[in-house]
Amino acid sequence: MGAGPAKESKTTYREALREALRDALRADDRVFLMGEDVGRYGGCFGVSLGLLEEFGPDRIRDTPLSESAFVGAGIGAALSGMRPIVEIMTVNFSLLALDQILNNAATLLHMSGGQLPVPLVIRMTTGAGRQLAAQHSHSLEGWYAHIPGIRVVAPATIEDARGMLAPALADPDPVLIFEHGGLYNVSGDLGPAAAPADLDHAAVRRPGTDVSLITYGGSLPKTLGAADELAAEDISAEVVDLRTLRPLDIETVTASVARTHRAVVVDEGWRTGSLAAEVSARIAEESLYELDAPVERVCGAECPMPYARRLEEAALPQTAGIVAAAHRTVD
Amino acid sequence: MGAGPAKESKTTYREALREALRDALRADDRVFLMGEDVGRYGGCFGVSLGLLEEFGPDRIRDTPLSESAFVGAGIGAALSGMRPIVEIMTVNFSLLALDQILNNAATLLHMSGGQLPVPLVIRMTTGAGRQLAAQHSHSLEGWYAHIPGIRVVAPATIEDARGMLAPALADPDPVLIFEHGGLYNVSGDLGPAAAPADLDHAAVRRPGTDVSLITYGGSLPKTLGAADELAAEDISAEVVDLRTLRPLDIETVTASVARTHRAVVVDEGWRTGSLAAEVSARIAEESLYELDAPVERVCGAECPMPYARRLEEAALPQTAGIVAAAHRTVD
Amino acid sequence: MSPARQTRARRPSSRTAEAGHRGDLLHAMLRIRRFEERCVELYSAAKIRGFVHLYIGEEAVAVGVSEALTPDDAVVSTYREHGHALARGIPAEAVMAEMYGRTTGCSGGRGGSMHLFDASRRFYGGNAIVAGGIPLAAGLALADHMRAAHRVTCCFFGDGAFAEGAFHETANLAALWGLPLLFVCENNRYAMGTALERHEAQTDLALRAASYGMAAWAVDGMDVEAVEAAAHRAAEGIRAGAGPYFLELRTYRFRAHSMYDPDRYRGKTEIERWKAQDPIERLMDRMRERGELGDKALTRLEREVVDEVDHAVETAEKAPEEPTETLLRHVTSTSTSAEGS
Amino acid sequence: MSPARQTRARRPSSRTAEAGHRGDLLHAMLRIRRFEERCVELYSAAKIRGFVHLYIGEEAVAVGVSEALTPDDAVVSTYREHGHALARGIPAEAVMAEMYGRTTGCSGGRGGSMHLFDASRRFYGGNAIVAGGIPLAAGLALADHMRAAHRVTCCFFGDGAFAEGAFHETANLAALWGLPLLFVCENNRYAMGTALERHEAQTDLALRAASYGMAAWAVDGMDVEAVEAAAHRAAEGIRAGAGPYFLELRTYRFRAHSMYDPDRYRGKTEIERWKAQDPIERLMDRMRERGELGDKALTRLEREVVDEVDHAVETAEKAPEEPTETLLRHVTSTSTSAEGS
Ligand SMILES: Cc1ncc(C[n+]2csc(CCOP(=O)(O)OP(=O)(O)O)c2C)c(N)n1
Ligand SMILES: Cc1ncc(C[n+]2csc(CCOP(=O)(O)OP(=O)(O)O)c2C)c(N)n1
Ligand SMILES: [Mg+2]
Ligand SMILES: [Mg+2]
Repeated sequence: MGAGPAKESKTTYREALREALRDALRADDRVFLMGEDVGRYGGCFGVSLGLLEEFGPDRIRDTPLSESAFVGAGIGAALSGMRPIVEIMTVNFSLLALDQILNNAATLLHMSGGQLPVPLVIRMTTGAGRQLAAQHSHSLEGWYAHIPGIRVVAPATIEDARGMLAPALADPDPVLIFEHGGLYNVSGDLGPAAAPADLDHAAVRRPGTDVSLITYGGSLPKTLGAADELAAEDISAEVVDLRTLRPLDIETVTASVARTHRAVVVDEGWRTGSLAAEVSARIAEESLYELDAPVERVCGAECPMPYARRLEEAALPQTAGIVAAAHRTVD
Repeated sequence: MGAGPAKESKTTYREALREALRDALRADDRVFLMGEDVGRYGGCFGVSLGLLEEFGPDRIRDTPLSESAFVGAGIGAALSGMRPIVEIMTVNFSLLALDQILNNAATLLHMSGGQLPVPLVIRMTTGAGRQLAAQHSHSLEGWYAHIPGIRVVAPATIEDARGMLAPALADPDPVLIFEHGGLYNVSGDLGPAAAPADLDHAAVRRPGTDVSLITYGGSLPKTLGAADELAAEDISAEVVDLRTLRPLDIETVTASVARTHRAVVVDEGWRTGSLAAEVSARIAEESLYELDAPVERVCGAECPMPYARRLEEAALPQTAGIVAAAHRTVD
Repeated sequence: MSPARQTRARRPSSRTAEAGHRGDLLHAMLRIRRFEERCVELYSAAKIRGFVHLYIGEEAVAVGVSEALTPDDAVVSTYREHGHALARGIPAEAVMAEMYGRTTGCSGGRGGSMHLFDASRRFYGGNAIVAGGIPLAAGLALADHMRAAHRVTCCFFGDGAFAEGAFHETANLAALWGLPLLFVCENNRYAMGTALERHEAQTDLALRAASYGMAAWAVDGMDVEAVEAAAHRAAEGIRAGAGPYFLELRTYRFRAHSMYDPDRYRGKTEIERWKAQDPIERLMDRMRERGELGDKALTRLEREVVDEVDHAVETAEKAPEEPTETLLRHVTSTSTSAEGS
Repeated sequence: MSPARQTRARRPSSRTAEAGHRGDLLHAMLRIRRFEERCVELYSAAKIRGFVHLYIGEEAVAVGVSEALTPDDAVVSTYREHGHALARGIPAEAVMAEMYGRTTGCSGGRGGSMHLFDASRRFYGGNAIVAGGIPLAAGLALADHMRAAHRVTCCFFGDGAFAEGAFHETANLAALWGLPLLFVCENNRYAMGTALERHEAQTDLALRAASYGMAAWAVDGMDVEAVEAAAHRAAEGIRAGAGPYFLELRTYRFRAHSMYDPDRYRGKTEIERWKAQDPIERLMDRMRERGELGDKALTRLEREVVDEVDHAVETAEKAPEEPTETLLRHVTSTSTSAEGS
């Protein structure tokens, strides 16, 4: 199960996450995984399957349905020298722990005058696209990216799924990892070295010259698809994967826009007040005179997510919409 | 206590809020006020003082410390035909009820296919400036303005404090009212007619021609102060008060920018992912060719709010900073 | 005390009426069972999507409790709510169409399996945040309390929800204010893959609830008549102004948590032991013993139920899908196709 | 059972040692009392700002409980925490400087009255979200539990916090996992202006806590020796691996909730009745009866305490303020003056 680090092999995003967990648990006995159904059940999306057998119930710790308590417990354990990885099943339930995340995890270091770093990692599934309807389809990464004192990352590739956990655990401050539910089954090749990912920089996933498509997480495959379609029309799109949503690596973004002079930001979250708004604002604020067209945003429709398939598709960024937005910037 | 509607008289923001509550409670017996210490104590900031005596403990209903339960109870009561006004002491504690607000109040209408409107009003105090430190100084209006299905308003003047509640109660959907803690003691004259405020439009609080200063809530007085200072330097600043943060009246903003060609957005919230980011993005997206300079944002520093007075002042938008930002746009 | 002894049987006017009533209970349970069995097929055929949580094995709870409610009462449910919705009287077509995502669904196709609504029957959903519906139920009850309406709000939730803060905050509020609220805890011994003993320090949930000062007791949730009797007793107390009641229904789900669940966390023998308590079988046995259920009658009943489900599937298949143009309708009460909030 | 009979007196080796210990308890309580009385003056003089919550009347709780803790144990507190901080051994200067917002404050001036911290003393603050510190305390205890460290985490909170979901979730977690956690509920009968009877359905909080299956009892929180004995018993149980304990300390705040509170919601007679139970007076009476406290000794004690407070004020007055240039330091561990996170 899972891809060993020995040689390049076919693996999935889910397995890559699992291998990263296994490595971390083997490497440091202060590390433990805690959350609802991470143990016996194997994780609600199967990410931690098999870890209970290897590491036991103390370190693969099933919790009651008590998001506030077990996230808070993760904070306390981190304060006391452990390296907890807390899994909140999905971002939808993270609201129940948001007070703990904002008012404790993100705040204790500053509020205590530097005495209390919180080396905590919180993982959660995010996003829509599987007809799970209004209460199970949120994309609230933008909210978390608003909070000073934490780092927010969104692995969009198998490499990042494999490589982001180790540096997240090495970070002395809280790191939130957003795994998009639509990516778990994505499979591909993983290089032999389980190299830690660079949590400070965005990545240009595809170079281009005519327009910058800026995105992250679950929207990356759609955006790469849009770049393919644009290429067929001789429009060269550069695709930037933000990867780390806080702190934003805006330099990589503005450098791209300095090359292309046009930008489309793709973000599954609701448009108003989205992370895409911040990116759009930063581009215009810092690169106003580089822009040959207004920045475009392709975001989630401003409505609770409907169950019906067609409506859900219409509510989410799709390749066609990204292509159309790119056209608006170059036309 | 409080300003009667009979003739223009000196009153405070706090009294104006109280008179609006009194009117609403008198006008409609489906209306009731519920929250921690709204009754016996008179409201943590004294807004509801005296209402218990007039309306009794059933309609001025003290609750236990249970933000999730009593906000949810407000939603249920609204579903059942009441017109609850729920007071969450401050926005800082509203995180404990955010799941109820997002996943129930804002969502039930759409998710039920239009069957279940939620005519609920939620009031809360927001903002910093009184040395209340990291956990009592949040400005999270921007987060709430991200949520489809609710209306978010921020009375910045005594008139709006007096006039926003009635239309909020008349709205068939949830309305959140953010009262800035720094405004309660502001006093001034209130016109004789207790006219309902216009919840659909931003207001130009001061006309000008050189730069648009766009703000809301507790930052309005500082922004008006900055306009005064700028006027002394012969820079004519237009001040726009957003008033309603969702849905944003962006037309009034872009119309102002079309006149001035320069914009400064002032917002107490942390800069990254702030409401100011949305406003800045919208201006650049919709009025790119009108802009003679990049939009400037004057926001809260990206740190938990420190207690020490000097540090708190440095962490918040101040008149001098607004003036400096305006200078950057016109220089 | 055994659950059976804790409950008080109603006294119907005649033996025939009692037998007829048992027939109704059987019908109601069979209807849910067959409906959901069809859902499994339809899910495999990809006609239904999203998360689907089956109630199979727990039918006695929804059916027994619903018997104690009047149309004027209110119901708040969970994501495992097909049984609650059907027992509340929402037509099978409307529920099936909802799972098909059609406009004729009871939520207009917007909700799916986890979000069934019917305002006309005071069925307030369908909540997929565990314990998220409980505070809302207190609000419905509060409205009745303030208007002195002698109505009951019935709130279903699971043993897992008992660990959530929202339940405890609401239990205190309801007991403190004496709200006309019926807490119905469906203790099926698992929160997803986590057994009760591994998520609750004190597994006697009725005892815990009683510590709030409200009437609370446990009932055999596999015996529909026992459930009904307990629910009647509780509803009567609530209507009489005695404040909230808490019923712990000891039950079991025969299927996995959801269609995604490989069900690795519990043993086959445990499942078999509980299947021997199948509430439908138990009621049928009782009726047969009393000579209340002949083979013919049962065949007729099965036919009736299957016909209803068939019809529901047929109409759902033919029902229209919502055009994407109206996506933003109902975001706010005034939002139309063209604009959102 | 009366609180006095529930507690088990320790057996010191000699009468003198016992008397000496009582002297220490008196000193510790007086120190908190005089410190806070000075805070009132300094608040009026606008030297201290923000929200300030006084502990006056409740000193026996912090002092008695702290006696049962070792330096290796951990403490999690609330916004009403001057007493907890001082009893934990944080120097009065460091606390006073914090309230002055100076860099020499125990939180570097960033926290103020509500956010006192001292990592070296394992004092984890100072939390201004009611019940917000409780889950965090469970995590500190969990770390010890996993490392088999025989340490206690002591978590202070009020009666009002008992209504919050976070408390209930944590109580279940702690009892379920057998965490070495001491819940110290300071039941001062009010959550701000809301009396216990108006915020709790069941006002016997120890009874409620016991329903989680943990040892729990109520103690006279105005009798420092009773508090100490109870805390010792609980801490011993925790160290022996018996899991969490819950103590309900029945106490009263003599002053308003905060400096802003006009205290309109309770009667003068009620306050006077409780003032007659002043824990400092009670201990002094007891010592006088036993001939353990002479006028001279008391004067010396008062002098000592006042000197310490004077000194704290003097040093705070002279201490430096942080320059605004370093505002963003400590936002993250790597953030410096120039950048935030
Ligand atoms: C707040 C929250 N946390 C987690 C989940 C994921 N989840 C859905 S159902 C479930 C188990 C709930 O168990 P229980 O309350 O016993 O109800 P049952 O499914 O057994 O009927 C979990 C963990 C959720 N929907 N909401
Ligand atoms: C979650 C939350 N809600 C409300 C408040 C406002 N508030 C501060 S203290 C307090 C009363 C708390 O009472 P209790 O827990 O009994 O502690 P006490 O103040 O009596 O020591 C309230 C309502 C808060 N700080 N946090
Ligand atoms: Mg269950
Ligand atoms: Mg109290």
